[in-house]
Amino acid sequence: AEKPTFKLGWIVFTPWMPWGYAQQSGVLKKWADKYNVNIELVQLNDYVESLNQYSAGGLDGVLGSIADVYSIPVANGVDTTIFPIDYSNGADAVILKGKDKLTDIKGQTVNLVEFSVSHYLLDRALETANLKHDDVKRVNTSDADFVAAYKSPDVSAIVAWNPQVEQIQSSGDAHIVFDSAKINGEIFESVLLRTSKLKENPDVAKALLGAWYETVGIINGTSPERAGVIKSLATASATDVAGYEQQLKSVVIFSDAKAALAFAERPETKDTLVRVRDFAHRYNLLGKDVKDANAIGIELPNGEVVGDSKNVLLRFDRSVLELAAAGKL
Amino acid sequence: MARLLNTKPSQGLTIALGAAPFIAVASVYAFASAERLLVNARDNLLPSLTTMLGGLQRVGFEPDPISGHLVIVADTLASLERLGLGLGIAAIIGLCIGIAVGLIPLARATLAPFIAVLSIIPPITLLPILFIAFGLGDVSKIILIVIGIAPFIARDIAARTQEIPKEMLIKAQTLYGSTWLITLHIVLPQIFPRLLESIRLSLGPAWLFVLSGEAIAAQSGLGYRIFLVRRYMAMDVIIPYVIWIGLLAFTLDLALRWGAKRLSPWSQPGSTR
Amino acid sequence: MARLLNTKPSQGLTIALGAAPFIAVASVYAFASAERLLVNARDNLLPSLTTMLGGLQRVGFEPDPISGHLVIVADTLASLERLGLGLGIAAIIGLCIGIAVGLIPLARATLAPFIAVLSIIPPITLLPILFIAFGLGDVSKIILIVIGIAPFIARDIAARTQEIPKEMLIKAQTLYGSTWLITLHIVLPQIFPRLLESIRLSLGPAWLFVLSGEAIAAQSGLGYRIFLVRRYMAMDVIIPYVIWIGLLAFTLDLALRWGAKRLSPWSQPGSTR
Amino acid sequence: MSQISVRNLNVVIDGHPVLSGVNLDVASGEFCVVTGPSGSGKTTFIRLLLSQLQPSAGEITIDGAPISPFPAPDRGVVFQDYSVFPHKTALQNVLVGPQFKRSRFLGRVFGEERKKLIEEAKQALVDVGLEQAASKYPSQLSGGMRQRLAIAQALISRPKVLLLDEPFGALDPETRAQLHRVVLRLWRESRTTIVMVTHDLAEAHTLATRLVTFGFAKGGGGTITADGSLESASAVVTSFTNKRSSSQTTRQKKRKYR
Amino acid sequence: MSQISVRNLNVVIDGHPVLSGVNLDVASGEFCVVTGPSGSGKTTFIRLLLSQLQPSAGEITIDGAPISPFPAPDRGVVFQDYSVFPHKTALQNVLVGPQFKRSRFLGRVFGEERKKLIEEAKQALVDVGLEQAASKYPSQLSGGMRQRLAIAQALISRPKVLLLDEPFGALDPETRAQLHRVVLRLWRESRTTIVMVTHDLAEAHTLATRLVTFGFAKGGGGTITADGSLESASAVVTSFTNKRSSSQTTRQKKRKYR
Ligand SMILES: Nc1ncnc2c1ncn2[C@@H]1O[C@H](COP(=O)(O)OP(=O)(O)OP(=O)(O)O)[C@@H](O)[C@H]1O
Ligand SMILES: Nc1ncnc2c1ncn2[C@@H]1O[C@H](COP(=O)(O)OP(=O)(O)OP(=O)(O)O)[C@@H](O)[C@H]1O
Ligand SMILES: [Mg+2]
Ligand SMILES: [Mg+2]
Repeated sequence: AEKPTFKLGWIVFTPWMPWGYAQQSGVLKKWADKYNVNIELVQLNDYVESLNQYSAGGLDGVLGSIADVYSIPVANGVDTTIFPIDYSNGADAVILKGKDKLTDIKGQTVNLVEFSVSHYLLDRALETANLKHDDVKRVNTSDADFVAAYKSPDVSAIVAWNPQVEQIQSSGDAHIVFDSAKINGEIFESVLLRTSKLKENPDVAKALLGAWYETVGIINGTSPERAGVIKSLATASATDVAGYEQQLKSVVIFSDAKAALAFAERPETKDTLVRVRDFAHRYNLLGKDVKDANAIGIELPNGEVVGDSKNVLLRFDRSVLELAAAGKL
Repeated sequence: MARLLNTKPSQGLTIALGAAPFIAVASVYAFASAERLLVNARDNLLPSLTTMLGGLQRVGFEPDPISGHLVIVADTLASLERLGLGLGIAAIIGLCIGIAVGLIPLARATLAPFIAVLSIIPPITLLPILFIAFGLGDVSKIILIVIGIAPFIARDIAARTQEIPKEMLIKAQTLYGSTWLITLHIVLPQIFPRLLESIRLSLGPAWLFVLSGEAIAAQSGLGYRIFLVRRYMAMDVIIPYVIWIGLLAFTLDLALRWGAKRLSPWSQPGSTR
Repeated sequence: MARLLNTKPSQGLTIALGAAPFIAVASVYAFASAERLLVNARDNLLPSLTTMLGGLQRVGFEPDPISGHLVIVADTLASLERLGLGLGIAAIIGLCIGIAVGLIPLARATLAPFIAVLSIIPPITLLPILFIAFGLGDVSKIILIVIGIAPFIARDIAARTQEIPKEMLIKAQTLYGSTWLITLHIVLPQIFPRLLESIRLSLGPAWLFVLSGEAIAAQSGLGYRIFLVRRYMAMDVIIPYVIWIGLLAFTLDLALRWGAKRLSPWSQPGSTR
Repeated sequence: MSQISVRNLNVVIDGHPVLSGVNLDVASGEFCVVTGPSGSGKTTFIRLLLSQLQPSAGEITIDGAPISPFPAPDRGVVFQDYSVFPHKTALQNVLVGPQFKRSRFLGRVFGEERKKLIEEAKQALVDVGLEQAASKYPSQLSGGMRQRLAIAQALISRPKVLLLDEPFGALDPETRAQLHRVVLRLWRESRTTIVMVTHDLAEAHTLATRLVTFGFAKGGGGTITADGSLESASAVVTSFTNKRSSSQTTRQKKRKYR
Repeated sequence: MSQISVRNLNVVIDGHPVLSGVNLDVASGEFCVVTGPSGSGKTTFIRLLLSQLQPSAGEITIDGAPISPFPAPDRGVVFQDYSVFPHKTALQNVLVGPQFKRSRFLGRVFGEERKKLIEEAKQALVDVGLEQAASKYPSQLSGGMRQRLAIAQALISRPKVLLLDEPFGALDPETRAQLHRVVLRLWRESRTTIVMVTHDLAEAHTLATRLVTFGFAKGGGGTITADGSLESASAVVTSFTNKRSSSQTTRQKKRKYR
């Protein structure tokens, strides 16, 4: 029979660089052949557009952070299955210029990508400091221009992610007053697959995860080939080895399926999903006609459903992860 | 055996034919939209007309709960202010430099090559420098428009100024004309209608620059809204906004055309066919 | 008491004056850069010349470890291919539609209003739809250029076609000319040089569209690189890239000018001053 | 060389009568010169003969058959301006008609046929004294040479009727005189029926076998007010010469000020 | 009304001699007509008198003083084309000189002074028969009216010398004749020294008190080959009339084909 073709979109982002390597090194092809599928990796340059393209049907899978997964494809009615692959552990940060306490943010104008994970992080930061969400003004700012924006005299507060955070930090007067390490695991990233596609051909997930863990094994391990891999990932992210290593420290990439499964099954994951759902609801990201935060259902790894169980659009998948964890891929 | 070249449609047919492509596009859209919505009722890429009316209702008729303004009105005013200021400044700079380059050989030698190069460099790529030099506010956005448009206007005006017959400038000098008086009374009034024409031609790029500037950092504006709602792919807002921008651009275009005609009554000879 | 209007610089002075603004910009840059680097040696907004040479070295002379290509060469080829295809298709479409609209009343009635509207809508705002309709590959990027440029070319060509004196078309008809033969032998050859001119005028927007398309989805290209390294504000790569784009655009401009002149030997009368 | 019949021609444009009740019969091989004050509809009359314009009422026949409703090769034409194609050399200009006639798709013939056509075209250039200018573009020719080329180009397609609307209006007197000789010779050789508009009475006298004068009808609009002898026309022409001269030049100069 | 002296004028452009050894004295109040074949440097000569061009060698003085190195109000001019400002009405066109003279910064005077100037300007329009056209734009005037306006505009600034380069070259014979009468009257009234270039021998006969003919020098370049009596000139002029007519019209027509 004809090999099914599967398109996975990705963008240049520290923890996701191994996908590019997996493709170039042939690892991806090896796994795809093993499961008799074609996997086409499509590189985009714009994160939002990659999720939009996934939502609109141009891509079968994509990489995304949970808040965006909920507010873009899920909100657009695309039934999505996710496989967590990493979480931000300091890669996202709230930065103040010249001030070093989080409470100093009150009354400031904050530059950030509105309605993104950064926005979510900002809201979480405000909550921990007992501030209201509208104690700050927000200016929508393109992520490509965070660094330049920060250097401009009229910017005093910014919420950004790596590698921009590091660039900003090098300016001297920047203080990280809150970062993703303080909300352990709430900003986690996953491979998103269209549930319908996955049902059609579960082997796709096996091939993807097989390739992923093989590549990540090198990066998280100590083998001699690691140096070469890191060098090529650094080049592809337009930085040098030291820079890329530094960036890697701010994220946690799950080395194997066991870790991913354990992460998905933590009780905190449910809290995170509820928070993400409320965040989307707070800013009307689900569209005007969705009055109820529970309109969309989220199925947790253990089968429990948060929200409307008749309209489940976001789900975890245990089976493939379990196979992988058992080393049976 | 009518010949295509000579077959002129009647007035009614002209209107019908003119409407046809619009109707065709609308039909293709309606069809594609219905198709997609059948598959996924929540799909937002090609919203139905009803959904778009809803989107328009939200941004155009319900005041924003926080600011109390109508979103589309506030956005339009913000964008038009940037566009107006940017185009205005670009026009003034372009006019001054263009006339100088076209009229004064020394200015031409000095500025012509520089403007030629400047007009070629895509200004978007220099945005970081603009931000740091002029801040993230409206100033940068306006300067983006100015840098993008002024070289074009200057070149166009310079070319037109050079088209003024030498004889006319000589004659003016024999009538006590100094460089200044000639600029003021002979060149400026003849060039002015062309300036409007030149602005008209740069409206397209100017809108592009407004939208690009607003996409990068802003709190309001048509570009801001489009790029913001793009986060949740709200094409039900984006498509009405795009149509609205088209309408605005069309109106500006008409106004400038009309202005250029009004400003040069002398260039329309009586009634030649 | 020399009059500015009449003072012509010598050839040497012309060169010196022409170079002056470039030298001025370079000096201001060097000064500002030194200033900033004094305050913060790691600042990369205005890198020193050495740093830029380093950046250029990295992209221009060290092959990419993975692909083995020189980065800047690969980027340039990718962008030029998109630009060339986009402009080429836009030119063909613009030429065909433009001649039809200019020559055939029925085509004019049908298409003129539609093209006028189309030329006004900023195509960037429709990118998501383009990507869905034509995929994330080069096709979308090329279509972005086509949609952005073709209406302009079509309108320009239509206007020029209508400028062909009626007498000439009548005369051709009295010489056995059909609509087709007139298009082929009378209109096309007279319009063709104008097509190159028209392409030349749309080079600026075309580059903008190439860069915008690449900024959103690409794996190579000048725009891709600029937006990729913009996260690090690696101006040591961006500035050489911008200068390089400027040079490319300048060369294309010259080539098109030359081509337009070559193609119409008949439009240059002997030796008028 | 054919007979033209014009019956009860009326033209109304935008509600204004432009021509009223024009009747004319031109015998085969006649050199019919049309003259009259500015605005009396001479150009409109030529346009009707060309089918560039459709009459509001009336009929035009050539050799008894109504003319086709669009410009066709049976009626050649030379205008004051723009009668030759600027992007073609003199020889190519003359070749347009013969090639279009023979090759309806490519507009170009090859091989032996081409050689024969080029011979013919060269002869046509010799006939108007342009043998030296065969490979020159119109922009490299003088005004007089350009009009001679336009005539050669029209005549090589052997039209039944040749229509000329102020063909020499932009030329100086010496060049005109030279062209009159050329036209007369060509007309005598080809015996084509010619209808020519001019404001120049001397020109009319030199060329015409028949002189038709346009004037204004009672109800408005131009019509034929004198026909036949050269003498009867001259009185009319002199009377309007003064009036027209200024409006005539206005029209010529407007182009530059556009 | 002033005396012009031209001494040993030489002009070399791009290494080619254009004028060689031109010597001429024009008495005050003279109507000096310059004629000669195309390319003999008549226009170049006018340009030199205007200071639009600097001579390679030689000197031009007016009333004994060297002329200023750029066009100045002591030398008025009327060209064949583009001598009036298209964006100003006839009256405004005539007002340009007086207003520029009095208001060096604004180029516009107000109040009583303005009223006086307008009176003067209206009189100037009456003098050339344009009183009806005061508020018309040049594009609404005929070619002849436009040239009359240009003359009024030049004369109101009372130049010492009036330079005319084929001012009536684009007009038809009747309009020309009419303008000759106007020019002669104005010249008699103002007694301005006039230097005028023309190709039309009849025109030269009608107007000139002095006829200067340009021809070609041995070493190349134009120079004065005949001077003085009207009779001596006519032989020369007739001999080149035929030659020039074609190149002359070529130049006129080129504009349209550009
Ligand atoms: N397309 C048109 N629309 C409106 N009026 C027209 C049109 N064509 C001709 N006319 C009018 O018809 C009248 C006759 O014009 P036409 O050009 O035929 O005169 P003519 O005799 O050729 O004059 P001339 O000697 O100036 O060439 C004029 O009053 C003109 O204004
Ligand atoms: N700027 C210039 N550059 C080069 N050659 C020039 C220039 N101006 C004039 N010439 C040459 O000088 C010669 C004289 O030209 P000029 O226009 O003065 O002649 P003219 O007597 O006015 O001719 P015409 O009767 O055609 O007006 C010509 O051969 C012309 O080509
Ligand atoms: Mg006519
Ligand atoms: Mg001359």
